[in-house]
Amino acid sequence: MNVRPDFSKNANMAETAPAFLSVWDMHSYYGESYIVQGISFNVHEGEILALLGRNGAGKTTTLRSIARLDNPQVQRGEIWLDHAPLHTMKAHQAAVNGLGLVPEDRRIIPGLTVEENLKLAQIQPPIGWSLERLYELFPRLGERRLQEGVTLSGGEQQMLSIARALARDIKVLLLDEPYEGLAPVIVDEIEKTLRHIKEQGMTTIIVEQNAVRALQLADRAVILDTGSIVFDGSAAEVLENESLRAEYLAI
Amino acid sequence: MDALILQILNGLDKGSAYALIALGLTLIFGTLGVVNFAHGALFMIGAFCAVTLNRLFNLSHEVEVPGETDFLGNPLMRDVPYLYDIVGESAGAAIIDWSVPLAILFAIPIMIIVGVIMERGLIKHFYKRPHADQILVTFGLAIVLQEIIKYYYGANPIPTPAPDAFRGSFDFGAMIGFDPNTIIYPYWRLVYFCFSVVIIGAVFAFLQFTTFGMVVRAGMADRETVGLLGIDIDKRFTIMFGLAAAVAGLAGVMYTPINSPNYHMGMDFLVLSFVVVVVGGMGSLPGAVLAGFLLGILESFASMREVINFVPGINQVIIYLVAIIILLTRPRGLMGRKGVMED
Amino acid sequence: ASHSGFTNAPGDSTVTLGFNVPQTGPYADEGADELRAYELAVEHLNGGGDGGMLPTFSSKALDGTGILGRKVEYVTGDTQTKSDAARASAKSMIEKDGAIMITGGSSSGVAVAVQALCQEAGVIFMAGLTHSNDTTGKDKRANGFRHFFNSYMSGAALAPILADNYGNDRKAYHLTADYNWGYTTEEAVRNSTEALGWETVAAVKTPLTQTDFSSYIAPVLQSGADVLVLNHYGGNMVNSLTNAVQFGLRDKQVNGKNFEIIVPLYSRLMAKGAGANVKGIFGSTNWHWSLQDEGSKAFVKSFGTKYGFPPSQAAHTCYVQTLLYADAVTRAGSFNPCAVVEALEGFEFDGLGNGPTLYRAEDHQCFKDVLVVKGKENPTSEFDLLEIVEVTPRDQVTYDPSIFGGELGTCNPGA
Amino acid sequence: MFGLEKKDATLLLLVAALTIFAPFLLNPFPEGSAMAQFNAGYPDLMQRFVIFGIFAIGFNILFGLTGYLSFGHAAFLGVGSYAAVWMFKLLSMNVLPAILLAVVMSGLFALLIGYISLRRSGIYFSILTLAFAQMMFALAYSVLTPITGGETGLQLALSDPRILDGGTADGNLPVPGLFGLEMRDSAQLELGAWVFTFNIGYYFCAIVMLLAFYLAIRIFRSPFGMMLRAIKSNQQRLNYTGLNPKPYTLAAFVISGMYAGLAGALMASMDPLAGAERMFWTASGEVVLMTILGGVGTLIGPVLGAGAIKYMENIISKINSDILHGWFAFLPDGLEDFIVAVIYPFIGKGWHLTLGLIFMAVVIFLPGGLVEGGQRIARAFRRKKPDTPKSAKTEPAE
Amino acid sequence: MGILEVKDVGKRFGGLKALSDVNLSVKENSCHAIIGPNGAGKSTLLNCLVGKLIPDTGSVMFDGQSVLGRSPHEINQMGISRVFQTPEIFADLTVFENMMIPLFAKRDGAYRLHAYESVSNERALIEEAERMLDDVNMLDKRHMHSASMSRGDKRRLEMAMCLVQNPKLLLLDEPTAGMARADTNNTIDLLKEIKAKRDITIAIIEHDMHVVFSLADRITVLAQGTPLVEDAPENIKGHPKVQEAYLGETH
Ligand SMILES: Nc1ncnc2c1ncn2[C@@H]1O[C@H](COP(=O)(O)OP(=O)(O)OP(=O)(O)O)[C@@H](O)[C@H]1O
Ligand SMILES: Nc1ncnc2c1ncn2[C@@H]1O[C@H](COP(=O)(O)OP(=O)(O)OP(=O)(O)O)[C@@H](O)[C@H]1O
Ligand SMILES: CC(C)C[C@H](N)C(=O)O
Ligand SMILES: [Mg+2]
Ligand SMILES: [Mg+2]
Repeated sequence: MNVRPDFSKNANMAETAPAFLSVWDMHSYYGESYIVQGISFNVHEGEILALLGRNGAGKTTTLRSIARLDNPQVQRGEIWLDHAPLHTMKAHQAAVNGLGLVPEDRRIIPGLTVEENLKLAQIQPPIGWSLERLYELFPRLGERRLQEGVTLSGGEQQMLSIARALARDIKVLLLDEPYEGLAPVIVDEIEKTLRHIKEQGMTTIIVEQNAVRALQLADRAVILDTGSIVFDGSAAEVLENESLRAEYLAI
Repeated sequence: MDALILQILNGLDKGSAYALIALGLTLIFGTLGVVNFAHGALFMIGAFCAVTLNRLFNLSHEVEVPGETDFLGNPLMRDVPYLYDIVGESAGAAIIDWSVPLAILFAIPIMIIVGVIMERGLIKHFYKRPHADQILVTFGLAIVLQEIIKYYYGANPIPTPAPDAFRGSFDFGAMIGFDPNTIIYPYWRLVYFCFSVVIIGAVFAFLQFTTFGMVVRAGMADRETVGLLGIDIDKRFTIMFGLAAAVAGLAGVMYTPINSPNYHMGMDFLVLSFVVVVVGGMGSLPGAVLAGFLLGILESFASMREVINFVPGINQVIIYLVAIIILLTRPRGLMGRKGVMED
Repeated sequence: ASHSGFTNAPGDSTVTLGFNVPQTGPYADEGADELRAYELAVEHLNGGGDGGMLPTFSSKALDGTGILGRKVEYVTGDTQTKSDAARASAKSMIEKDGAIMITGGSSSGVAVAVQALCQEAGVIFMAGLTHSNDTTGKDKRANGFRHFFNSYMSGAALAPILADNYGNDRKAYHLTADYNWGYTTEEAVRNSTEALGWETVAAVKTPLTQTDFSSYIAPVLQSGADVLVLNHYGGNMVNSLTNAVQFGLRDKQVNGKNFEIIVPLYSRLMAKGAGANVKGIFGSTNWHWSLQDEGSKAFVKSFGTKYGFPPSQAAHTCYVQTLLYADAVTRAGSFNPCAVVEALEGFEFDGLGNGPTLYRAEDHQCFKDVLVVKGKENPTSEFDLLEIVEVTPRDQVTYDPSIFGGELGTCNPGA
Repeated sequence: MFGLEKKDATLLLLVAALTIFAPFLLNPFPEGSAMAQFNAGYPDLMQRFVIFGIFAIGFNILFGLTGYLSFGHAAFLGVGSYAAVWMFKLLSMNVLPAILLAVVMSGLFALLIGYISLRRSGIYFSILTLAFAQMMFALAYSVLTPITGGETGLQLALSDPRILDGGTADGNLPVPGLFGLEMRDSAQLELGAWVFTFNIGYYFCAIVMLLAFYLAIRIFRSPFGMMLRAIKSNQQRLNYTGLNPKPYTLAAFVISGMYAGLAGALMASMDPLAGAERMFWTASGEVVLMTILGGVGTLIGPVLGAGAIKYMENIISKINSDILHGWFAFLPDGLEDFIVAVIYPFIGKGWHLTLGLIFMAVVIFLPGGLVEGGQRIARAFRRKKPDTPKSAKTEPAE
Repeated sequence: MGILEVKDVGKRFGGLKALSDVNLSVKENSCHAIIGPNGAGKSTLLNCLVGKLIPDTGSVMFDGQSVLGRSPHEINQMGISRVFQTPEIFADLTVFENMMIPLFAKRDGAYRLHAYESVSNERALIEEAERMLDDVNMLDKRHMHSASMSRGDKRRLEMAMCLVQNPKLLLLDEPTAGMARADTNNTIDLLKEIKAKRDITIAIIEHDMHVVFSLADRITVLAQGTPLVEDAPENIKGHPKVQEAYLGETH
C-alpha cells in the first residue's frame, strides 16, 4: 500500500479534509524550456477545480504532466491520486489508476469509427459507462456511431472525447477546454452533464477560457501565471474579487 | 492456354513469397509506421535458421576410410554425424533429410526472440523519430546482421534441400487434361504456396478477430491517446514486431529449398518487398497480399519468351512499370489507407 | 616517385603489387580464395614456403629472391564486383600505394574496366577470373593480360563432348544472363553446338538480379527442347540450376531422349552452392585441382597445406598470373610496363597446370588446354564435386585473333 | 560577403579553406609509417569526397528542405556520367561541354521523372522514384548496352570520332582536360617524410563544389528555400496561402537532379567511364544515407556524410591482416594475434560491418547526424562557464 | 449583389446531407456571421468556398467569378483567406517565417523561382510582417519555433497570417476559440480596426456570442445543413427558433 506523503508544510493546503489528488512541487519542462515552475495544489474527492490562466500560462502543461504523458517531462515533484504515486508511472499506468484526460485538441483517433474510439477505451479495465449509457448522454454520437471519428464536426468530436473518458472507470477527470468550439446549447448540455457526473462523486479539474462559466461550475479555483500558482481558493472568491479577475483573467 | 496456366501457377508461387515477405513488412512498416530496412535481414535469418539446424544435425566426428586418400595424399576422413550414433543411421538420415520442415519449429521461437530483442533494444526508441533516422538505423542493423551471417557462413550460397519426399515435380497439366509435360509443378512449390496461404490466413485471423489489431492500428495513429486510455501500447508493438519477425523468418525457412540461401538474400528481396507493400497500399494487409500475388503473376507473364521477344527487356522492368502505373492511377496503391506515410 | 619514365617505378628494396578482388558482395568467397592464392604467390616469390609451382615452371628466371631482387609487398582492395568501385580501389593502389601491377577480379565487367584504367595509368593489369570474350577481344588493351580461358574456348571444348554423349540431334534451349558475359557465352555455345547439328529452339535473357527462375524454367519442356543450356554464373547459376532440377527436368524424356542440362562455365565454389543438383551435369573449367600434372600437384599441395582445402580455379589463375608477371619482369630485367609487355607477348611456357601455354601477342590471351568436367555422382568430400571428362587440347580451342575486333593500342608506361 | 550573412559566409570560407588545404589535412601521417594507411590525401579519394559532396548537397536541397525522399537519385548521376562520356567520345575531351550536357540531360530527366513522381507524396513518391531509377538501371545494364556499354560501362575507344580534337594519334586514349590542363596531372611536394599530392582534377572538382555549395547556401536562405521548408511543414496551409506547391517541389527536384548530373559529369571527367551500377538502388540509398549521416537539412552535413562513407569504403576496406600484424608487431605474439583477431572482422572485407555499426551509432547517439556531433563538441567548449542553470534537474520524478 | 454569392449549394457525405439548398449573399465590406449548432455544416460550407470541397450542387461566385473547380491557391489569389478551426500553421518554421510566406504569396503570386535572392533583403515585407505581429501582440515571439507555442498563440498567429495578406474576403472559422478573454477582446478590436481601415469583407463562424454580436452586421443561422434564419443581429437574439436550436436558455 502506498502512503501519501505529508504535504502540510505547504501553505496553500491548509484544508483539513484529506486530498484525493495532490500535486506537490511539480516542475515540468519541454526540452530545455522550463514551463511549470514548482506548483502544488490539492483536489478533494468529489470536488470540481477550475484551473485558470492566460494563453501560455501552463494549464495544458500541468494537465499533461499529471496525466504522465511523455512530453512535458516532469523533472521534480510528486503527484498522488487516491494513494497511488502517479509520478512513478507512465501514462497508461496512470490511466489504469483512474486518471482520465480529455485533451485540448480532442485527439480523436484517425482510422477508427466513433464506436471503435469508444470501444478502444474499454479494452483495458476498469471499465466505466456502457456504450448505451454514453449514447444516451450524447445521442448525436449514437447517430454517427459508424462514421469515422475524425470527420465529425468540431463539437461532435468534443463530445466523443468526453464520452471516451467516461467510458473508463476513472477517479479523476481532467478536462482541457471542454467548451471550446461548442454551440451554446451544447455547452449548457455538457455543463449539465458535468454537474450530473459530479453528483455521482466524480472529481474533476477543468481548464477553461470561459472563466465565468467554469467558476460557476467549480468549487475551487487555481490561477496560473507563467507556470506558477498565483491564486488558490474558492471559486466564489474569484468571482467576487474584481482585481484578481482583472489582473489574471481579464474579465 | 497451357502456357498461361503454367505462368499463373508460377506467378502464384512467386507471389506467395512476395506476399509473405510483404505481409511481415507491412505489419511493421504499414502498421507500426517504422521503415524497417532490416526486414530482409529477418527473412535471411529465418533461412539461416534452417541452415543452422541442418548443420547442427550434421555435427560430426571423423572416421578414416581405409584405402582412400584425400587431395593431399593423407588418409581420407569421412564425417559421421553424431546423430547417427544417437538414433541410428537410418533415423538420423531421415531427420537430416527433414531438417527444413523441422526448422519451422526451431525458427519460430528464435525469430520471435530476435524480433523482440530488436524491438526492445532498438526500434522502440525510433517510433517517434523521423523516417530518415529509422532508415539509417535499420539499414545499419541489416548490414550488421548480414555481415555476422557472412562471417560465420561465408558468401557462397548453401544448398539446403527439401526432404526427398518433396523433390521433383508432378504433372499438373496431365491431371487437368492437357498433354503431358506441358504444366509441371514442383512439389515443394506447392508446399510453399499452401504454407503461405495458411500463414497469411492465420495472421489475418489474428488481427481481424481480435481487438489486438484495432489497438495496434489506433496506437500507430496516436500513441499518446491510446496510452491515455490505459493501454500499454509498447507491449503490443513488441508483440507485433515479434510476430512480423516470425512471419518473415518462416518465409525464409520455407524458401531455402527453392533457392540456396546466402547472406545477401534479404537485401535482394528488400527493395522488391517495399515495392509490393507500397503498391498494395500503406497500412493494408490485404493490399500487401494482393499486390504480392499480382506482381508475382505479372512478372511470370513478362518472362515468357513470346512477351520478351515482343518487348525486349520487359522482364527486367515489369515490376517497376506496373508499380508506376498502379501508383499513378490509384493514389494510395491498391488498398492503402489515407494518411499513412503520406508525408 | 622517381623519374624513371614509367608509373610507380619501385625503389631498391621493395616492389608493391595490387590485389584487387571482390571482398564483399556475392563473389566474396571467390575473392577470398583469390587472395589466398596471391598471398601464397608472394610467399613463394620471396622465397618462403615450398616454392609451389616455381620449380615446375618451365622458365627458371625466378629464384625466390623477390622480383629483380626486390622484396614483393602487396596491397589489397575490394572491387565489390562493381566496375566503379573496382576502379576506385585500383586507383588508390596506384595513386596512394604505388602499386606497379594490378591483378584480380571476378567478373568480366570489372576486368574490362580495370584493364582500361591500368592502360591509362601506365601499369600492367593481370586479369583474374574473367571469361568473357571481350576482355581480350573487343576491349583488349596493350597493358592487360588474361590467363583464364574464355567463352569461345568453353564452347569449342564442350561441343564435341556434348555430341559424343548426347548425340548430334538435339534441341537446345538457352537461358542467358542479360549482360555482356552472358551474350558472349550464349553465342559461343550456340555456334559450336549448331556446327555439330544441334538446333537452338529458343534463347531467353534473364535479368541479372533474378533470384527465382521458375517462370523461365517452366516453359522449357513445352518448347520441345531436350537440352537446357544455362548461360549463368555465380548466384544466377546456383539458382537456375536448383530450380531446373526442382522442376524435375532431369527426370523427363523429351523427343525420346533424356532431358539434359548444361552449364557452360563451372566453378567448384558454385557447384558447392548448387549441392547435389550438379550431379552429372557437363560444363567447362579452366583448371581443376584433381589434375595430375606436376605443376598442378605442386600447387595443390602447397595451397592445401597452407589453407587446409584445395584451391579453386580462381585461385589457380591468380597465382599463375602473379608468377607470370614476376617472371616477365625478371626476364625483361625491368619493371617498365612496356618491357613487361614485350616479355609476355608470344611467351611459351609450361609447368603451370594447363600444359604448354602460349601468351598470344595479338590479343594477350593465353592458349592452353581446356577442361570439360561433369558433376560427380559420388563425391568423397565437399571439395570433390567435379570430375574431369576430357582435356581438350589447345589447338582445338584456338581461334583467329581478329574475329572479336578491338585494338590493343600501344603499351603505356605512364609517366 | 558574397551576398551572404556573416554566419554563412564564415561557413563558406571554412569549407573553402578545408578543400584547398585538403591535400595536407588528409595526409597527416608520414609516408611509410604504420599510420599512413589512414591517409586519404590521394587524388582519387579527394575527388570522390568533393564529387559525392556535390551529389549529397543537391540531394539535401530536395530531401532536407521539402522532405520528399527520392530513392532514385542515382539515376540522374548515371545520366550525367553517360552524357559526359558520350561528349568525350563524340565531341572533345574538354570537360566543360561534357559537364554542360550532363547537367542539361539530368535536368531534363529530372523534369520528366519529377513531374510524374510528384503527383504523389510520402512513401508513394519514394517508391515511384525508386521504380524509375531501377528501370533505368535495368535497361542500361542490358537492353541499352549499345548506348551504355552495359555491365562493363561506357568507355572511350581509340576509334571514337572526337570531332573537335581530331582522331587519336598514338595508340593511347586521350585524357579529359580543361583547355590543355589534364585532369590527371599532379604535382608532388615532399616535406621531410611527408608527401603531398596536388592534383588538377581535384582542384577543379573542389572549385565546382565550392560553387555548388555557395549556390546551395543561397537557395537555403532564399524565399524559394523558405517555401520548400513550408512545403515540408504544412502543404495544406501553403495551398490556402495562395501558393502552388507543385512547381516549387518540381523545381527543387530538378535542381537536385542537376546537382546529381553535375556530380556524375565530374566523376566521368576524373575517370572517363560510366557504369550502370551507378544507378542501382544501393547507389541511391547511399546518398540518402550520406545525407542522414551528416545531418538532414543542414548545409554542411551532407558533405560530411559523403566524406565519412567514402572514407570507410576506400580506406578501411584496404586494411588487411598483413597490415594489422604490421601495426601490432611490437606486442608479444599471443597478444598480437589476439588483438588482430579481435579487430580483423571489422576491417578489410569486414568494412561493411564497421559501416553498419557506425550508421547505428550515429543515429542512436547523435540524432542530428555528424553535424550534431560537431555542435555538441562546440557547445562543450563554449560552456566552460561555471553556472549551469539546471538545478531543477537534480531529482527526477521517475 | 454581394461580393460572395452562394446559390443552392448542396453537399452530401455518403448518406449524410451535410448541406442542402444553402443560399447566402455576403455584402461587400460587411461582417457576416454564420452560427448554428455543432455539425450544422458551417465548416463544410467554408470548405466549399475555398476549394477544399466541391459542392454537389449549386454555385459559388466571388467578386463576379465562380470559385468552383479552382484549386485552393487560385482561390486565395482571388482574394480569399481562411483561418481554420484547428490551427494550420507552418509548425517547423519560426513565427516570423510564418508571416513572410503569405506576404510572398501576395506579392509574387502562386509561384516564383526566387532561389537566388535572400529573404533578409526583403526590407519592405519584413517591416510589414513585423507591423502585423505587433498588431497581434506577438512581436516578442517572432523568433520562436511556432510548434512550441501554446494553442491560443497558434490561433493568433494563423489569424495574423491571413490578415497580413490583406484579403478581400476573410473567412474565420472560430478564430477566438481557446483564446483567453483578454486576447479575444483584442481580436475583436483588431478586426474592428481592420474593418474600419481597409476594404474587407469578413465571414465568421463563431460560437462565442460576445464576438458574434460585437462584430457581425448580419447573421445567418445554419441548422442541419440549411439556413434557418438570416437577419440583423438584434433580431437574431430574440428569435425563438434560434434560441431553441442553438442559443439555449442562458442567452
Ligand atoms: N511542445 C512544446 N514545446 C515547447 N514549448 C511548449 C510546447 N507546448 C507548449 N509550450 C510552451 O509552454 C508554455 C505553456 O503552454 P501551455 O500549452 O501549457 O499553455 P496553456 O496555459 O494551456 O495555454 P492555452 O490557453 O493557450 O492553451 C507556453 O509558453 C508554450 O509556448
Ligand atoms: N469528410 C466527411 N465525411 C463524412 N461526414 C462529414 C465529413 N465532414 C463533415 N461531415 C459531417 O458533416 C456534418 C457537418 O460538419 P461541419 O464540420 O461542417 O459542422 P460545423 O457546423 O462546422 O460544426 P462545429 O460547429 O461543431 O464545428 C457533421 O455532421 C459531420 O459529421
Ligand atoms: C566470373 C565469370 C566467369 C563470370 C563473370 N560474370 C564474367 O563476366 O566473366
Ligand atoms: Mg492549453
Ligand atoms: Mg466547424
